[in-house]
Amino acid sequence: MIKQTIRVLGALGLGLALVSDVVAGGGIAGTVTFTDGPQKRRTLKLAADPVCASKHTEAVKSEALLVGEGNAMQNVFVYVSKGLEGKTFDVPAEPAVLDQQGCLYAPRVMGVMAGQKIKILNNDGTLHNVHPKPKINKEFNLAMPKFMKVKEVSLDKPEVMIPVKCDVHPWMSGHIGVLTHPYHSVTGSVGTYNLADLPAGSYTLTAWHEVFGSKSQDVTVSDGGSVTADFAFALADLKKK
Amino acid sequence: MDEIPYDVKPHPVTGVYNAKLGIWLFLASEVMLFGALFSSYVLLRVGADTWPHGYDLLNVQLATLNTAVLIGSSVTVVMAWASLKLNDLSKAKVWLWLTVVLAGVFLVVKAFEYGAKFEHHISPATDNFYATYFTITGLHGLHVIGGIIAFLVLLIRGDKMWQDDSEHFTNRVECCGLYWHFVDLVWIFLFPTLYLL
Amino acid sequence: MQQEVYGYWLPLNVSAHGEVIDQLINVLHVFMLALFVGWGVFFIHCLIRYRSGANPTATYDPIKAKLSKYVEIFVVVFEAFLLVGLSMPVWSQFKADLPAESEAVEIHVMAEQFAWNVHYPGADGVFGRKAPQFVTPENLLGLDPDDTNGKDDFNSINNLHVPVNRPILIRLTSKDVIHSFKVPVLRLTQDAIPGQEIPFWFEATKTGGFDIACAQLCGLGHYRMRGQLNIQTQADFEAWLAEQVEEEDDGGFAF
Amino acid sequence: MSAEHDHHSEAHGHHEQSFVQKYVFSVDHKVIGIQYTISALFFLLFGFCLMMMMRWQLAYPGEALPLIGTWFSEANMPGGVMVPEFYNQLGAMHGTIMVFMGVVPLAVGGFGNYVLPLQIGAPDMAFPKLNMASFWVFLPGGVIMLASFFVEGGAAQSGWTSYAPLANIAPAGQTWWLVGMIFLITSSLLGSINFIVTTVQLRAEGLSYFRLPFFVWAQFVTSFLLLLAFPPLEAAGILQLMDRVAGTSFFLPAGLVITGQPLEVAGGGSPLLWQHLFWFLAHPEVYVLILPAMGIVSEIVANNTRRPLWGYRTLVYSVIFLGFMSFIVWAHHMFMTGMGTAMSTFFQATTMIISIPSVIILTALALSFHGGSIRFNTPMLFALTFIPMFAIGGLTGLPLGLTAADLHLHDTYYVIGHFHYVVAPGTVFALLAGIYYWFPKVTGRKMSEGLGKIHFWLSLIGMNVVFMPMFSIGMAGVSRRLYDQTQYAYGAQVQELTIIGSYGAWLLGVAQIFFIINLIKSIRGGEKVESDNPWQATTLEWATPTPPPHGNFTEVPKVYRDPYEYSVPGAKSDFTPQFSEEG
Repeated sequence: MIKQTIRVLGALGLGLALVSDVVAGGGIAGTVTFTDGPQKRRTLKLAADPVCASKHTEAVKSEALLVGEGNAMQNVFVYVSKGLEGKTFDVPAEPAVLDQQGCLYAPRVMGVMAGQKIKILNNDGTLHNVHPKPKINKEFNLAMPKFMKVKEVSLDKPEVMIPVKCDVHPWMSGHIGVLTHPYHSVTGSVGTYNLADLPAGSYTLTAWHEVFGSKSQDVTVSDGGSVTADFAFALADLKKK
Repeated sequence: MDEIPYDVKPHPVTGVYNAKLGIWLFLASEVMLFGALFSSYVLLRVGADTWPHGYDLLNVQLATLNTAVLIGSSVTVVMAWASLKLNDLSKAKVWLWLTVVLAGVFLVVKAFEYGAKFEHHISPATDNFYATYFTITGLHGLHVIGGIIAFLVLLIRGDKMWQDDSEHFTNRVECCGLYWHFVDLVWIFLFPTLYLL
Repeated sequence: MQQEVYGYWLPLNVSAHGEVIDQLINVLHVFMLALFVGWGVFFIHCLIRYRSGANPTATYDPIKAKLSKYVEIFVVVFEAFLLVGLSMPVWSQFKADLPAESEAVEIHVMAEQFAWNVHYPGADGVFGRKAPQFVTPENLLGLDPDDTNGKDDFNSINNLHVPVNRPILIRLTSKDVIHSFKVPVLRLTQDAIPGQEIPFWFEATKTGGFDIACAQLCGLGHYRMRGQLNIQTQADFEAWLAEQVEEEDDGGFAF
Repeated sequence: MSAEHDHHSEAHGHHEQSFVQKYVFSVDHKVIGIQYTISALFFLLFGFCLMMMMRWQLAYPGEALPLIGTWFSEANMPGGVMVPEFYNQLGAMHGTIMVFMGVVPLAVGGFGNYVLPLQIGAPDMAFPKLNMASFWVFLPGGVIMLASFFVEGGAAQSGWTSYAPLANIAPAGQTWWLVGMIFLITSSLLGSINFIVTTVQLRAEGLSYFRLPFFVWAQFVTSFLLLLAFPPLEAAGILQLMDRVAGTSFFLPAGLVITGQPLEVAGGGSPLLWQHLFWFLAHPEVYVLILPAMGIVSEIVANNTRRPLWGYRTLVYSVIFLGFMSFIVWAHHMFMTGMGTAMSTFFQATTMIISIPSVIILTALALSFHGGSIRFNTPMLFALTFIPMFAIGGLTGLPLGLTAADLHLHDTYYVIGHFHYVVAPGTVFALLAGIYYWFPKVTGRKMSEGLGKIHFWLSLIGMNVVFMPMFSIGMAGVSRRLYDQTQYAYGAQVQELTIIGSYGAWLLGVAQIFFIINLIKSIRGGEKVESDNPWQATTLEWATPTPPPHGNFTEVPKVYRDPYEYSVPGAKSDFTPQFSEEG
């Protein structure tokens, strides 16, 4: 009886400790740049499916490497790769959304928590099939004929990154990072990311890009503090990868 | 009309009892089974850019030993049948036990061969040479196990079967013997194909 | 327009070798129909004439059936004629007499689940080396980046452009499973087998746009593995090539 | 316990057999035959239901299946609309079920088991226990197949032909398919050994080979086909199982890229190896489907034309020749795989040659009607319809057997029309005829003629409405196995025909309700037969009591004459049975 009580109290204490950790934490933010500036992009062969072509008014270029103003690098997945072991976090009730728009994935790169619902949309009016090729998670191959506008799936084990393809439209390429924690972000058109409310501690932060691979740096977050960690990729990284 | 004719006695026209014809037919289908596997082997080998020589990768000595063991067991099973024909059950049982032991030796040697490969992380997935090697010898091994089971059944229930109907029992030994010769024969094809070529 | 191309029987033929095939198919069906109707008339006659009501006692002795013997012999001879006279010439022309590479337009087609990758050699007319390890979503053909022959190569997906009235030599491969390249208007089917490169050829005789289908079950998207065959005049084809080359070729690396 | 005691207790039934011994683990060929028949009919119905669902998707692609659409899981039919994966599962399983779990077990396991020992005057099959084993291997095989619908990723979905490499990389259901196939193949092998030994060893006195009823000949040749053609498929199954489970690459060449990811296997295999092994079985398999049907039809035609079959010996030689030739035509299924001229010429020639015995058989059957006194009862209606239906199926094989025409028709609906005419209104009609024909022997009651005729006419219309348009659809160029043919201009063009075909399929479904009602009603309430030989037939099965007891014959049968001695001039009646001493 007493033992049980102690256990319960202990659990409560731990829970409180965790909660307070989070509340009192700091953040990491930064910018990812591509030092060699914007590169030539291939034109995608959307004519392969007239439905896809009809969704766009001008030629669509590859989104594999998007470099914006000030060399801001888009679609880089930045996440805490070390330092959060053993901690558990609530899985968001909100599903992540992966849309298929004009035969392109939106977003092209996304992060979710293990077990989080992913809502896949198809408003293209053509057949897509969602075919992730995970190494750890279970592979599935889901046909979404034009009548099927929404489908929910989930990935249960942490894995960075899972390529996602549509076999009908071979240019369609996406990536999903699955983590056990919510501290991940994808850079937008200005190349910035922001990981807020991180518990104080030392972490390894990794930035991943589909063409140039990963780069990591160690950061220490203190309570209430905010750390800046920038990443830079260059053409030279291609050889290393 | 109750009894099935020619269950034990040979048919006057065909000259065989039912089970003997049955076992020959069964062996015909087995020939097609192994024939298909051998043909696949030939097709894969002909189509491959390079194909290793069995003697470079496999243990020829052990396989030679195994060949001898199997041929020996074919002899012992014939002896068992011959003893039964001479009405000597106890001698036949000795020969049958010997057959089982030899079959067991074959499997143990085979297990050592397999073990040596697995130790070096060689598996059927390594390449198509090993894929055919493991598949065909594995299937052959299953046939050996099947033979052992059949012989054990004959040994364990032998006394009673012999008492009930000695001719029927002799026939059973003959049929298992025919099967066993076939298993032997498959190995005699397997050995040069996989180990020596 | 559509109604003229496709219907309830053989669709429009736009290939040089298709005429003989159509002839074979039509002759064969007339033959089949004649045989079936002739046989059927006899059969129905028997059913009515020899129903038990009309013929209470059956005849034990078999009828002498000379005619049936002649019909059978005729069938044998006719089948031999079809085989030797009609089928084999087409097949050997299609299979054995591949046009010389110098006079044909050579195109590589690489099937995958669920699309047709079409590979053109670009301005130099030489195909770059392809290998599976180079395949990425941006390099669907798996062109070797170090092979200079491949620099000006370009690809299209599901769109096969060919000039009219010229022999087209296609080398067909597959990346993953077995597909089958089928163009009804060309009277053409050819399986794409992974690990093999299969050459075949045709010569289109009319311009226009037609469907390419996959004829071998290749997975859930099999039904949508649709390509477009664009048969163009030589001038249009060249203009299209130039357009593609321009877009593709500025010597630099692209993502 | 002495041997003698053993025999007595089994033979004379001094001890009452328990229910389980008598009806479940029975060694009596008749009970096993009935077990096969009932399970095969169930599987046939199941396979047919899969098809009726597919016909909805074909006719109205992307629309929710009415009434029952919502019964299925979200993964297979979200909102009642079929997804392509599920469509492919239905297609693959329809083929597998109909061929390996429906027609073969019914034709060989059912009719062969029940009728063959009776027709040769045997007390049972040569190996009763083996016979029981073969059924109890078959049933688990069937259950494994059906259960595979419930594994993750669903049942096999790479077509009934399971072509590698597609089948190699398919979800887990394919492994179940392979395991199920190994069970079904083993069952067929055991059965075929039993049939051959029985036919060779247990024929009644006086029953020489050329006095055998044609049905026995058909079963005999079929058994050889099963015996020799199935093992290569078993080998292929083992190899594919190894590929899937042990990571070998028998059917996988190096350098495969699946969905943009390289497949990590050793490579060096050949996708065409699977096709060779598969079709080496599967072409003889076509004759496994058709020969027993021809046998049944011949019995019924001879009986109901009241005259001997025309050219009995010719029929027998043709059947043997067919069986032999069926082993060397297999590659005509592979003309479009990049085959060279020499090989294709050989297989075209053998294919043309094999059509000749079929033509002879059809001619002989048709000539048998000439001079007959034809009774049009339900079994006869089904049996005689088999003949023109099989003729359509056979004739449409010709264009497919010629490579030049096959260039256009390969893998189109024309092929589907062709082989369905052979097996659906062909074989299945023959099997239905057989059920109507032998039902009185099995139960002592006749099936209702009225319901039987409704069943026949509706089935005949239904069958032709489904399959006849397929020739046109195929000619237009529509590939088979398309989830939605309207994606193609030429498919959309002939979509009306597909819709008509679907209504035909559903009509066929309605027709079978009459059959099921008839079957159930007649077992208890059918018109009782007065004699042991209600059709006034000549073959030995009608010499037994009705239904035949354990051991079949009350006295040892003896055969005095040819099998179809109907309307012999000068005889007392219009039939002189083989077992009758008279004359």
